[in-house]
Amino acid sequence: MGEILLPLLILCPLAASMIVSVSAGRMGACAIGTVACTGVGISAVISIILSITLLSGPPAGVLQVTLWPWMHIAGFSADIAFMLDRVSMVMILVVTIVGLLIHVYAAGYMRDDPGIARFFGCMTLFVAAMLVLVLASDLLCLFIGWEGVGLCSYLLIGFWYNDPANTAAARKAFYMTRMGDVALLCGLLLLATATGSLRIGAVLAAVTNGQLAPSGVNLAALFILVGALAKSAQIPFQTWLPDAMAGPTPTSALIHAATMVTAGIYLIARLHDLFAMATPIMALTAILGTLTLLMGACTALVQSDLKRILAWSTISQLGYMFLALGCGVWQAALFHLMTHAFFKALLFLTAGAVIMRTGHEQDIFRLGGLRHAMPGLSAAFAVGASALAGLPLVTAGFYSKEMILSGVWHVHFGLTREWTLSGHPLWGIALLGAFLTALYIFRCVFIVFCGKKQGTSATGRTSRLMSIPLGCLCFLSLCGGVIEMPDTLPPLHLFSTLLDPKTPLSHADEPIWLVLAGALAPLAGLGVAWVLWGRATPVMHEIPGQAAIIRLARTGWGMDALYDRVFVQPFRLLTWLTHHDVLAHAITATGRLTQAVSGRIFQARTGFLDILSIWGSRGTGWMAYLLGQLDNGRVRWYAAWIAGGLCAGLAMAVLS
Amino acid sequence: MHALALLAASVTVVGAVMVITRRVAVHAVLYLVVTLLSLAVILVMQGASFAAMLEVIIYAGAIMVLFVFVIMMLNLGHPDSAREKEWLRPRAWCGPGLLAAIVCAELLYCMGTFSGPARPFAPITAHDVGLSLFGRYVLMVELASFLLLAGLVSAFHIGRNRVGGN
Amino acid sequence: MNPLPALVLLPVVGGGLAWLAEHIQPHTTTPARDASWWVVLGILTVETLLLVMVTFHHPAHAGPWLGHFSVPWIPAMGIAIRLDMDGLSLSLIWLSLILCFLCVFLATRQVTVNAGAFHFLFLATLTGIIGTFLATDLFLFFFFWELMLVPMFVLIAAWGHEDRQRAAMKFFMFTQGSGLLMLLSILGLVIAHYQESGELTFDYFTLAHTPLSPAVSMLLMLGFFIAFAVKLPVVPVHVWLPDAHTQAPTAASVLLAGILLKTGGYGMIRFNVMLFPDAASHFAPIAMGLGVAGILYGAWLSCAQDDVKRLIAYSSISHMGFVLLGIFTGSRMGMQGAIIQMLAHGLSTAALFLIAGAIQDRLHTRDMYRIGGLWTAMPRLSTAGLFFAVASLGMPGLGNFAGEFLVLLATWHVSPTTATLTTAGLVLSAIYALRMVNRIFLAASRPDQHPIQDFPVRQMAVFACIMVFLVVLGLYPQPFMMFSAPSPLSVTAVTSREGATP
Amino acid sequence: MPAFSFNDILLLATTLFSVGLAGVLVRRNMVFMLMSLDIMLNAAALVFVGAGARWHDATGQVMFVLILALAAVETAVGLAIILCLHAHGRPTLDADTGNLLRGWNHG
Repeated sequence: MGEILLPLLILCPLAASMIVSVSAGRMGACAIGTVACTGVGISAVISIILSITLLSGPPAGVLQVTLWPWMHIAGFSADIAFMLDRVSMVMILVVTIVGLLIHVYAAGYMRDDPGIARFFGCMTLFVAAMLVLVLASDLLCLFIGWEGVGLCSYLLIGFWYNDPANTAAARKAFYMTRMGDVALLCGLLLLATATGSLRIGAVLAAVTNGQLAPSGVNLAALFILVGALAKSAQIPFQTWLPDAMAGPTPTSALIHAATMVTAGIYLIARLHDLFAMATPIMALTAILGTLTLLMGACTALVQSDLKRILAWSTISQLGYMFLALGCGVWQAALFHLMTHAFFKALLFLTAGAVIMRTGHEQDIFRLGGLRHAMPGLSAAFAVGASALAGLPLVTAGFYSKEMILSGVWHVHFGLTREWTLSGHPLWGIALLGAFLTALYIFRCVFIVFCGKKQGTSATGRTSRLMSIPLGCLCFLSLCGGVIEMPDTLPPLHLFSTLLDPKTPLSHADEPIWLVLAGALAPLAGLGVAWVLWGRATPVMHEIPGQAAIIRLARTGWGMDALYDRVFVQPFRLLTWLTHHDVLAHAITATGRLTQAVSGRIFQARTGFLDILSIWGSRGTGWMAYLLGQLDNGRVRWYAAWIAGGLCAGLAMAVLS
Repeated sequence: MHALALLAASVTVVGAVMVITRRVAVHAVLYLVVTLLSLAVILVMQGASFAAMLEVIIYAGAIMVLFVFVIMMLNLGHPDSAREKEWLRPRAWCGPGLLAAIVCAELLYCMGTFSGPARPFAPITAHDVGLSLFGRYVLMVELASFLLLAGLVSAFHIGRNRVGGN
Repeated sequence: MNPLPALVLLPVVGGGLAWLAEHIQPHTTTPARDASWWVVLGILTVETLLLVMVTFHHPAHAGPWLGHFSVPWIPAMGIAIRLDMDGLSLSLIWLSLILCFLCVFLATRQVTVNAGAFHFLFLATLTGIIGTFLATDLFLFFFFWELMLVPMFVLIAAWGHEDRQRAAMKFFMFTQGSGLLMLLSILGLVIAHYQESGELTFDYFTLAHTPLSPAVSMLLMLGFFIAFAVKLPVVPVHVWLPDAHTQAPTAASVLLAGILLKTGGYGMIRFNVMLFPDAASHFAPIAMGLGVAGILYGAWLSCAQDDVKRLIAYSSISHMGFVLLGIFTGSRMGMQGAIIQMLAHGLSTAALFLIAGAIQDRLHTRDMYRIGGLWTAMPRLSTAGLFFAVASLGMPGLGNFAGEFLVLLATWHVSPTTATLTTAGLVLSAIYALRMVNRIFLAASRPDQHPIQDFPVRQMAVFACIMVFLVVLGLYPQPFMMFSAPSPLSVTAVTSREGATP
Repeated sequence: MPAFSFNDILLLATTLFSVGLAGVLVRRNMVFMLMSLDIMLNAAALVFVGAGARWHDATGQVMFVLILALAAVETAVGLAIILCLHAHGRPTLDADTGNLLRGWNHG
């Protein structure tokens, strides 16, 4: 059954996408939404069935489906093949269920947009591509999904293409991820050359068998890491994600928060055996993740655009996941990925609803006191915020973040024999990040929902279609985390056991203050936020003073400008300079030169000929005049000349 | 040397001289006929009776009649003979006469004498000529026929133009 | 009955018929009475049926060669009309026919001036192309090589756009000049063979066994290489291509980009690599360098163009760089990749040219700054444009990626650095493709735009067929790879073995 | 025994030829010029016949026949031209006025 269901899982959203795209303009908004939701919904059902089947099987059971050979050639083979193991099971559940909820929400959100067919065509196509990505058992097959989600992301960011800023953002996103894709492709080429196949199992087996030199492993891991960094908007590729918020909010929720940007985390988790062999790259991953989480949190703290705050928070949370991956606790990364998908989707969707009801106002300082106008939304946002902040015990975010923190505490990177890197400073920064996370998200909550009522007034009601998904996501954000608990609490390790039954994560020796610190940091953040923004007379009304550092931070630490200066402008200049084909010009110039030279030669020659011909013609003229005198046209004279000629000829004959 | 032959030769030369000195065209034609007939006599004496017959029939008969016809059509009259007289002043004779004389003298000078045994005289009959004409020289006959055809066509063409011109 | 000569002759005969039909019944405004167009369509259909017959009913015993035809032409010189078909030629002929159908359905009807002559020249070019793909007599090959040049020259010069004369002249001079070099090489090879064996022949298979000294074989190979490099085109001699593609009428652009460039790749596979394997392997580093240069240079310039057709033309140069790279990696994988790339590029670029042509027909401009926001006005055309632009940037799952990946993989085997450098071309390709998409389709629509007509459903169906082809080529290239392998690898194997033994 | 020896024939023929030549050169009337030409042709024919008799060969007379044909054609065409010119406004038949052969600077 799995052999049929697995392709069907991908096929359903794909078919929905095809139907929606082909019937553009013939179906009503409602019908389009229904088709799209049905497609994704069937996928969700199938993924649940498949998960149950998988879980009821043996612990290490894997469902493999090879559809058809893709490229089989001497030295390399790839298949269109899918595999469902427990890692991908988690992912398909997240993708399809969160995807379904967001689709339902979007059916309400986008109801009045004229481009709804295009929107749902891309969204369902995205789900299909994402499913290809997570289910692929072949890295090349994964690459299809990898690029496919990038394309859908491009199309959806630029969805409202009438604003040039949106299409520019779309292009920026695609270019930056494309660079990562190319790096990933290089990694794939390297692995394919070394192992002759890109089947994940085969590659990992070859790597663990030592078929690849350590430098090769490091290089491959580095390439793949670059690809993952670009996809997940980590330093140094983080600049595209905030701009990507130009797309419709459901897009931001599904693609730029819940699923696509986590593809990088998924990929590294998938290849964790490979990364485990490449210690320096692991350390690099962890450091970059730490930097990103800190930077994301700091930047989010000073943003004033609601969706941008969420975008930077996404970057920051992805940084947590990279940190976890770098520390080798990939289960924790996946766990956080899952809970993050829940609460970030919730946050985005709620934000979208808020923005929609306040007349597309995204500046948090122009919103305010919305608590009374929309209590439901306020509650949902608060739930999401607490989950993001990781308020202890009651939210899913707490458990996943705790899992990461405890994993980071225990890690040691043996970079060289002498020099090892301990995880403790990383843990410290991550804890600081947790504090900042609570601070910035509750800043947002307090400014938007509490406080004085600002000029913008909320209108209308949130439709049923939009509120039901919010409710579901609230539930998941709160309770989605209790399947895995720190050892200090009741040691429940459902999630990590699920992923890796052989070596469940267990840190029985971890000190209790570790958990406590993890629990207190968000609370502290909440407290500070309340002090600063939450009271009736807030300490800070606005971002104070516009200090240079804050201005810098608001623009994402000037990275955009830097890239613009360093890469974009020189590129533009160079392309402008070489706008006309230089080689063509060179060849044309050669041609011109030849022409000029030959022209000169021609002139010289004609000059010479002129002189010759002038003299020649003069001489000829005289001769002609003379001859013309003979040639007077009189027959008798001709006869006389003949006779004279005869006379002379005979005379010569006679006299000789 | 036969007296008759001498007579014929002198008639020929005198006739020719008369031809080129007449003012009236018809007179010149008549003299030309006389010249041709006497030439025919010489040809007979040379044993070429066939050639002589052709000379009489075609030349003196056909071609001269053609001349007469044309002269009749030209409708020449007194002014023409007066003009001829004007053209035939002695001064006009000097150069051409001198030139012709020189040519004649040179030809005679380089003629030399053909000694050697002369064949016994035997007339060449039409039979011999015919054999030769349609044997070795058949191609030449064809060429001559082409020539005649070309003459026919061109004469016709020129004549037709004349009609059109009228 | 042997179908091969019929395959070659049918288009040109049919072209003559089309011309006649035009004379008998001149072009009228009602499309149903467009006699010459119907004749062309009929001829192409018959040709397709023939090809189907060849594809599925070839004699089983013939081995890798699907068909053979041989009739002496000039026996004194050893020249014969030898036509052979293997998988490579077959697949390229299929590509040609598909593209011709595309042109006939989408582009040639727009030609109203002297349509009969246009159709005749169009089909004459097709004859040249098919002949080039089939000829295994070097003289005949040269004959067809030149044959496809002349009608194309006339097509550009007579039906092209504003600067057509110059472009046509450039095209003609470059290809003609290089063709003469090839003729020299052919003669050199024949003479070398004659001196060796005393037999004067132009037969490809016989000449393949000619033992040559390395220097001579390198020289001869270079002659061939330059001719094919101009056609492909390889970077320093690509100058004719942007002009020709830009100025040519749509149908001619499609033929040029879709098939004419492929004759260069075909020639490189068939003649450079297989006739002179040793010289080719010595030459490979330079050729690969040229390939990489082409990829980067073409993509780079493509990023800088404002003219849509010019942009596509430069992207062709970039894609053809992959073909060159793949052919000279010296492995079967690279060659397969090059072939897949040729097929996919033929489809995607041809479709892009058709779309550009359609836009020009409607808006009378090719300047991207004056086109914009077509998505609102023409969603179908824009969807098609987006699809093919994405295909040309190498989206996995579409044909171009399969080719590029195989080429890159084969290159990585030879030199990882080169391959890494090459992948930069993929980033550039994303830039130019999306730049085009953004400017033309996704930009804000211009206020002064008058309403324009979208593609009708029928034309869209034709495009959908091409999309399906591309997807199939991208997701299931395996049958094409099995099928389109150039078969006389045995011949090269024999030559190289013989070359090794003495 | 022939009445004339070959030398005599040549003498006669030369004389006739010279007379004909003088006629061609002197006369301006084209009819007379044609007649003079006929005289010259006859002189040449006479030489052929004489030579034929001298060496007893029929070829001489063959040549005579050919010259006859030539003369006929020449006369016919010449007379046609004369008639044509006469009809076209050159009633004097002056050979010197007909300088069409000159070609250039004629008009």
